[in-house]
Amino acid sequence: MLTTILFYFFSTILVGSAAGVVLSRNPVRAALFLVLAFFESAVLWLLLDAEFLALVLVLVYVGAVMVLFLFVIMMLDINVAKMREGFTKHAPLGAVVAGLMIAEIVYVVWFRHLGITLATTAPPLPANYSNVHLLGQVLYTDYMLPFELAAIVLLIAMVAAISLTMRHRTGFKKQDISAQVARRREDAVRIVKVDSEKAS
Amino acid sequence: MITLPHFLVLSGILFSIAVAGIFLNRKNVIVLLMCIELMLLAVNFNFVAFSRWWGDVAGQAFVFFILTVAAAESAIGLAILVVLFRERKSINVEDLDTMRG
Amino acid sequence: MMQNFYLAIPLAPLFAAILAGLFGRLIGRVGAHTVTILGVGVSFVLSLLVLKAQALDGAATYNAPVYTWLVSDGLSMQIGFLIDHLTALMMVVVTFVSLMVHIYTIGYMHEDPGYQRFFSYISLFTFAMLMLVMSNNFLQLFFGWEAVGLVSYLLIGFWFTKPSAIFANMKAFLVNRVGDFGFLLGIAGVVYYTGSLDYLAAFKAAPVIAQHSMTILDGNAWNAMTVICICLFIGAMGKSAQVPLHVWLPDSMEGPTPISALIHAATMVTAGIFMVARMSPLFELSDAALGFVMVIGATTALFMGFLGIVNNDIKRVVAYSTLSQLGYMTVALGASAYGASIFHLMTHAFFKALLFLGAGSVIIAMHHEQDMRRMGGLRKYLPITYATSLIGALALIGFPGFSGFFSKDALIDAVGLSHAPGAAYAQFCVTAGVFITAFYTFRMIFMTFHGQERMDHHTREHLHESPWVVTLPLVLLAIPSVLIGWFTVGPVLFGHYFDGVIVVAERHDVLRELGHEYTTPLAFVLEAFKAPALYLAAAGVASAWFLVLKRPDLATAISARLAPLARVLDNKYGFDWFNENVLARGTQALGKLFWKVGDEMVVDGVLVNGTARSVGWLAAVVRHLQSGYLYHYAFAMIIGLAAMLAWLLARA
Amino acid sequence: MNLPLLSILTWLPVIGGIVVMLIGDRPVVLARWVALAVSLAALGFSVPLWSHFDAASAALQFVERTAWVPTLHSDYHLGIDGISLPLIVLTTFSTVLVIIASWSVIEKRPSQYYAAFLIMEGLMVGVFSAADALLFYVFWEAMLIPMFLIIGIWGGARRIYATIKFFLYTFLGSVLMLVALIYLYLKAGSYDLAALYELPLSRPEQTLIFLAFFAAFAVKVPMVPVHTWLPDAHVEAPTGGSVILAAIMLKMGGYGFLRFSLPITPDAAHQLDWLVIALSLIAVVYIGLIALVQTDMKKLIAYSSIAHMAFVTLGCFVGYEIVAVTGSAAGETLALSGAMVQMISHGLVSGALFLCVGVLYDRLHTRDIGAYGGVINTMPYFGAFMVLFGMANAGLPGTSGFVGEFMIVLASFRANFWFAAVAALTLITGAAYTLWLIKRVVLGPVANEGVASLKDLNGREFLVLGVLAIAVIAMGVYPKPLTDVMEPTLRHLVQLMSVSKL
Amino acid sequence: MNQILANSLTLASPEIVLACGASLVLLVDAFLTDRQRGISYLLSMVTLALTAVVVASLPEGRNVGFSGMFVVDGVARFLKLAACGTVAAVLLYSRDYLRIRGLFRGEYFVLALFATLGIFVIVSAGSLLSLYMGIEVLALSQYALVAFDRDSSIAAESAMKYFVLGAIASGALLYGISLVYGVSRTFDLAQLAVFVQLGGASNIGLLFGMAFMVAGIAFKFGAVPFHMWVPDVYHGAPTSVTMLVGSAPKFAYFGLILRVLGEGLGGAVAEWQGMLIVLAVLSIAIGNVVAVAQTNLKRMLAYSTISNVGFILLGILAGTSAGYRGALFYTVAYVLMALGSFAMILLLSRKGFEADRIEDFRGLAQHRPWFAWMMLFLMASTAGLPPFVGFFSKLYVIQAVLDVGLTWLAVVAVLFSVVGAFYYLRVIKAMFFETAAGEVVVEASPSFKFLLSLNALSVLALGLWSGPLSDAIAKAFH
Repeated sequence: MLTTILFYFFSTILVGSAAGVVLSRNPVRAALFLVLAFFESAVLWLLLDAEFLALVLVLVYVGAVMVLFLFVIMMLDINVAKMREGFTKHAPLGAVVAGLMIAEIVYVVWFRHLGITLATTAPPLPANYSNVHLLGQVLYTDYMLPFELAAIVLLIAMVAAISLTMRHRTGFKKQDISAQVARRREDAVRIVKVDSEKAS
Repeated sequence: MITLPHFLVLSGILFSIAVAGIFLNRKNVIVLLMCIELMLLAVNFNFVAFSRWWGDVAGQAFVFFILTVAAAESAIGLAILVVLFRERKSINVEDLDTMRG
Repeated sequence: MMQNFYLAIPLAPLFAAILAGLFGRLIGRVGAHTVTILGVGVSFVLSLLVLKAQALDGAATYNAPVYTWLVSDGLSMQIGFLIDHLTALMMVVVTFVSLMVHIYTIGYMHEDPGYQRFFSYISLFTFAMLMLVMSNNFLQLFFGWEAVGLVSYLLIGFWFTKPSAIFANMKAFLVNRVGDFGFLLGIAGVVYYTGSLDYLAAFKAAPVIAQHSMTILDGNAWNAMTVICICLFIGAMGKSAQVPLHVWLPDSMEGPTPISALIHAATMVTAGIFMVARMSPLFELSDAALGFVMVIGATTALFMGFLGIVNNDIKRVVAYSTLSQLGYMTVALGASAYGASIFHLMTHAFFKALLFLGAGSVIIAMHHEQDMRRMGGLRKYLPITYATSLIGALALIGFPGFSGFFSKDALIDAVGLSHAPGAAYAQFCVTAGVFITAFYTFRMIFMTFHGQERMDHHTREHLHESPWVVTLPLVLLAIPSVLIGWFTVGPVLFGHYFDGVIVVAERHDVLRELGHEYTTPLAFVLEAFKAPALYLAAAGVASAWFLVLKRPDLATAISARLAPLARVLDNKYGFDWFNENVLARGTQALGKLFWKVGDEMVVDGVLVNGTARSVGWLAAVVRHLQSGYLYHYAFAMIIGLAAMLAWLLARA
Repeated sequence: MNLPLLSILTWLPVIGGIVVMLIGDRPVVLARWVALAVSLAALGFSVPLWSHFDAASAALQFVERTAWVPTLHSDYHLGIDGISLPLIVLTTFSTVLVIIASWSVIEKRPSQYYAAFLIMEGLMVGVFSAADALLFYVFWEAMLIPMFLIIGIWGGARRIYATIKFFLYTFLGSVLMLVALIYLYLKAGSYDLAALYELPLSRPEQTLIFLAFFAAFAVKVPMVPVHTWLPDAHVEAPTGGSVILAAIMLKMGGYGFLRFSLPITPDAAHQLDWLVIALSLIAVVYIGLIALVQTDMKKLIAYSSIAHMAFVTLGCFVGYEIVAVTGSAAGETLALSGAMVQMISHGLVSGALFLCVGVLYDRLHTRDIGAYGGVINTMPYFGAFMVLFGMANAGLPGTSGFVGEFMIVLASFRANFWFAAVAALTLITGAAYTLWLIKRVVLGPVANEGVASLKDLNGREFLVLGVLAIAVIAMGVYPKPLTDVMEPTLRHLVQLMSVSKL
Repeated sequence: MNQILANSLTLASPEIVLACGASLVLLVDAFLTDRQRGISYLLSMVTLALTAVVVASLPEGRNVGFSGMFVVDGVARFLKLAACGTVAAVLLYSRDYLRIRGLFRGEYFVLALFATLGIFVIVSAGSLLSLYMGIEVLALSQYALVAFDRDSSIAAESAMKYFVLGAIASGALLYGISLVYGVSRTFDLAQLAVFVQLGGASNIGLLFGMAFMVAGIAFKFGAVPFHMWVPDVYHGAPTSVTMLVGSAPKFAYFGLILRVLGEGLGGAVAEWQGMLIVLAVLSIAIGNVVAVAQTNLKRMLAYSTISNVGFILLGILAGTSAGYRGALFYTVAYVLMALGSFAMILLLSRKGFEADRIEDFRGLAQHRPWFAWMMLFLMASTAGLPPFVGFFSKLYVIQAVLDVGLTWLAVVAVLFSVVGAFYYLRVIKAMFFETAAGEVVVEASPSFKFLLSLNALSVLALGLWSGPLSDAIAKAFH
């Protein structure tokens, strides 16, 4: 009963915040709605006994990804005043299509139960159930290949992000220690014979 | 009583909102990126719910990878966004129409 | 051995033609006429030998192939010769007239730059005509048929810078092609029913054809023989210039005069007559076809004669006379009096060639003036021409004793005895035609050679008789024009000359009926005085004299009084008008319509370019979907996805 | 003689063409002579082909066979019978003439011009000798490219429209044939033509396959109403292109009917023969009338080609009606033979006429009939040739043009009086448009200064036209050698046509 | 280390070599000056060559590793070799282009190699999870590559479009995977196949998920209506990147569709066939029709790609082994032709001039007849004319379609290919029938010219003699 209330409570907020992401005019506000949505999701995942993922969601998404979003929004210095209402006259049509999608999904999962027999409640968990433990066990064994690939995905993201955004600006002064160390006298000092008598 | 279809419907609604957000939003590219995150979140709901109901850890493992990839994806998406902004001084979706036809 | 002998007859002129045509510049003018005259001369002599062998020595009919043209599907198409009495007669006529024309040409064309070419053509014509008459099968007949048409085309357009000439030659060819169209169908029919192109094989199987019927239009079953014979006769109508395919012949006078004599009077135009006679075993099996032949012939005989009355061009008068005489021959064919027809063909060849060459001689003397209204009184300047022309004219009107008399009189009698459909009409036409013939012939003679001299001064000063090469053929042609009837009427017409060659059904055999009364040529001549034809002819001559020489003013008055009729005659019954304005213009308009509307608008415009345009249009429209806007792209994807899902759910 | 003659005839010109292209235009003389040498060599190799051909047999001869695409069970399988042989010889013959005729006329990239024709020659020989359906199709389609270039590069003012139209038209037709061929392959398990001949097919299958084939061949022939590419292509193509197009490419349509439609789908061919016959007869009249009103010489000849090719299609299909009406096959071979003869003859005659137009065009650079008149005054030899070929075009006995028409009229009379009657109308229409053309162009007084300045044929032109004239007359006077070669094959074809595959 | 892991690692040795090579390039490149970038290039080429050697030396037959997530069979080996070769060709082709435009940077090679790795993983995927990871490795590399020219505004725009739409497609794919997983309780393709065989084919949940997956796959291929990114990305990306995006990944997508629909959901062929028919028909129709209206060659080739994808789908949708073989043949042929076509654009482009409009090819036959002929070969082949390989590829897929009784589909396909022929002809027309506006400059290196000629001639050679290629493909499927 409690789970039911919790589910409806949090899922309502989740849907609301999701709608907020889509509907808000200000990107900062949208990002904050998204943060809220992540939080709600984490709670709901806890209801599903997925503690590890719930925590990862909060830590990685709220802690890292959303901060990155906000950082970019700030950095790009978008003129919020110019960000007027984003919907156009075709919005109703879009809403119809979205509604159709929802209807189709609801039809299949709610009325047709995906065509299989679904247990009404989730099966009970074993006594010594540990979500983190279980995940940890499979990640480095059965899921070794995707795990390595995940590493590569991150590497690609890194390479891509750096190569796309890093620029060698001209007129940019930086210290090059090896160059300083490798400096020789000949490079710096030029000995010039000066005819003193003709000076002045 | 909360059954599996409850979660699935919730995820379906989230998914649809996210999708609708992408084509309803006509102004800001960065919101599109957020919608994508939302969409992946909806998918994750499915996996987590199935994983719980079937007592199978594989679903959660999949979510783990999705989260990783989604993070990487955001990084690249934002990088492209930055490049785009540098070139166009705008991240307005309606300005992304130099190529058409 | 015999084959080589027969082969030499057509090949000699062919060889001469090639020599004169391809190497004309090399052998020069003299060379050209020498070699061609030699070639035709050889043919003539050999033809005479053939005639002698056939007619006097009783040589057997020769029928053998020369070579196989092609064999397909068991149908063997060959080139070969059938030499019998009919052929032999035709060969002699053809080669003799041709020889005369060759000689005459030396004089007539001596100033023309196309001298060698001309000789080449007429020799080539001789070859083609010989191939036609000597053929033993339909293929070769058709070959010769078209070949003479080709040479006729080339010769009418001999003066190719003359617009009227090149119009006339095209007209001639096309009108003949209309005839050939029917002819070809007739041949196809013969082959279909008899399975052979060979004359004798086909004739043997002919009764089979008559048992078949064909459905040409729904509900009408026609006797196959009738269809085939009419088709064949349409071919003859073209070549022998029967109404309504006669229109080319008067125009063909645009060619040099020797050609008019050779091709358009004596030989080629009679090919149709010859062909029908040759096909007598077929025609005899269809009364309907014979009736058709007779009516067409009768119409031609009378109505073309009328046109001779109103014409003032000396050659055209002769040309209309030719038309009319061809009508006579055709009538005889329709009456199953094939012998009479061929007989008239022969006599006509001599006297009509004579008349044409005589007219040519006048034309030379008048410096290529052909209008009789500018002539008159030429008798004293051109005595030989006058004398020979007069002989020709008398022969033409059937003056007793002249060759034309025998043939025409027999012909009229034969028609009188015929019971074929339309015989009464035909009899009227041919009888009335006698008067008309006499009238226009002597109108021509009187206008040209008698009366006051209407030519201008300059021309008159230069008037003199033509050179011997011109007059010699006139004389040589005049002799048979006078005499030939006496010798031949008995055997050819009433004897057994054509037995086994020309087949006449018992009930059609008018000539045999006539033959019962025949005794001697002299009796035949005297007999004529009992018949109306002679008096009609006399009346014709008298009227001509009266209206041309005695009271020329009356002629004008009459034509003024009968203005509508005169106009009809002046317009030649409107055939030319119809052909040019309705047929020619109509087909052109139809062609333009098909082209502009059918091809360019419908096929190209709508179907071809229309498809291309609609693809282009579609591309332009679909292109707009690629708007460049991200949300449209996403929207398209989602719609696609939603549609796929919906489709799936609808199925499940 | 154990040489792979067919391979030589196919590939020698192709390789020769590539060599000529590589030689390039510097020096042109070399490219030209090499091109001539190659084409003469090909003609030379077709001599033993004819002399060693066993005319009494209907079987494929000079067979070469090796595996080609094993996964598709398609072989490099060449072989000829009585249908192919004359067409191959016509191909090698025409190519030589085209190369001589364009000896000094082409100024733009001449080596590529010669190369294109040589390559075409090889591919055309390939089409006529392929005994494997896939191989056939490859040759068939490959030919489009060189022709596309020939018209597009060396053509007239509207060449691009014309060549694209030509290409897409024919391509559209042939892709449907491809579908049919694949379908047949799936049923028969092989692309071998002999296997396809034996393959039983239901009526609906046959009908669809027949229509697919029909799309390809009818466009190529071309038949009304899919003929409109031809006038454009002919008008815009350079002289050589027109000659090859008329002399050989159109024949491929007729060849296709004989090689594919009739033996593979005999029942459908029987069922739908009315369509082909009706279209053929319509073409005789409709196209004949259109030809009459043309003002462009090439267009006129192009339209006349369509009308003449209608005889070919009539001859190919009238056989079924003959059997239906008379109950015997007598006349079928005659009709087919007539169709073949008509193809060869049309190849010679229309080729010659296009060359004649080319001769005039090279001098005055216009094909407008109105710009000429009285050409014979200044060009007597040319005029003589033109009249001769005109007469052949009008089907005058004694020229090749007559033979095929005669045979087909004789045969179609067996089926129906009206078939023969309408077909025979060509005697009138054909003569009308041809003679009117001659009247306006060749005869008459010298029309203008352009005509007055004309020079008569040079030796090269005389040679080309002379050779064609001899061929035209020889074929008209003695066609037996030609028909004898084809007869057994066509008889065999009639057998194939008469056996139901249901 | 246990034996199983050792086996798995052996099977994955090409991927390991590739990943190490890519990392090495990344590392080495950091220490190179701009003039020494050639070393990165060489290293990349060496890596690809090594990888290819390792692939070739993999054990025969079907081998499974990493708990079923990794499959090495004949098709995988074939596709990997093909991908290696293609990427190497792309790198060679793009060297001068990149150098001239200041894009000759190590990251390009690193990303290209990672993209190759993604292709490898996809074609070897034994589970939906590894499939997904492979897709993302490939996709992320491609996003970055498209935006690689940071000074190009259209490149950034197209990258953004590609990224957003690609993410949606990924989302759809994942959603589909989640439903399939929810119904079948497995990610493993082999087990999924068993599930489908045992009656899962009629399960609505499975089919629903399948539809989402098909949408995702269709996006990757660029099938209508999921094709919208294709023209813009092909157009906007630097030509060398377009070439990469337009070539090697097609092998991966072929592998993707083969693994998912052919192997995993092979039992449900009757269900996905209908969807693919619609996609194929729309792709062929719209691709060919809209291409007609293009003036930009890259864009035109993009639409051409869309139509060709339709043809590849024809082979797939037959659902027979002959169909898959035909589709693979088609893919190989298409990649060859696409490589050559883009290489032609690269050939003519120079600094400040992209040569990507059709009119830029005007008069090529006069100035550079050899390359005009090469382009003619490529265009004619893409149009499906014999005797080029493009004809045979179309032949195979149409044959596959006819074999399953979809005659109308074959007819529609060939009819639209006639429309398609029109725009290829336009290129030929520009080259052969029109005259150049100015000088036609070709600055390419000899190796470029050689490879291009080889590429174009192979299009002809494989047409005249397609036996070896079709044999190799048949062997791969054996």
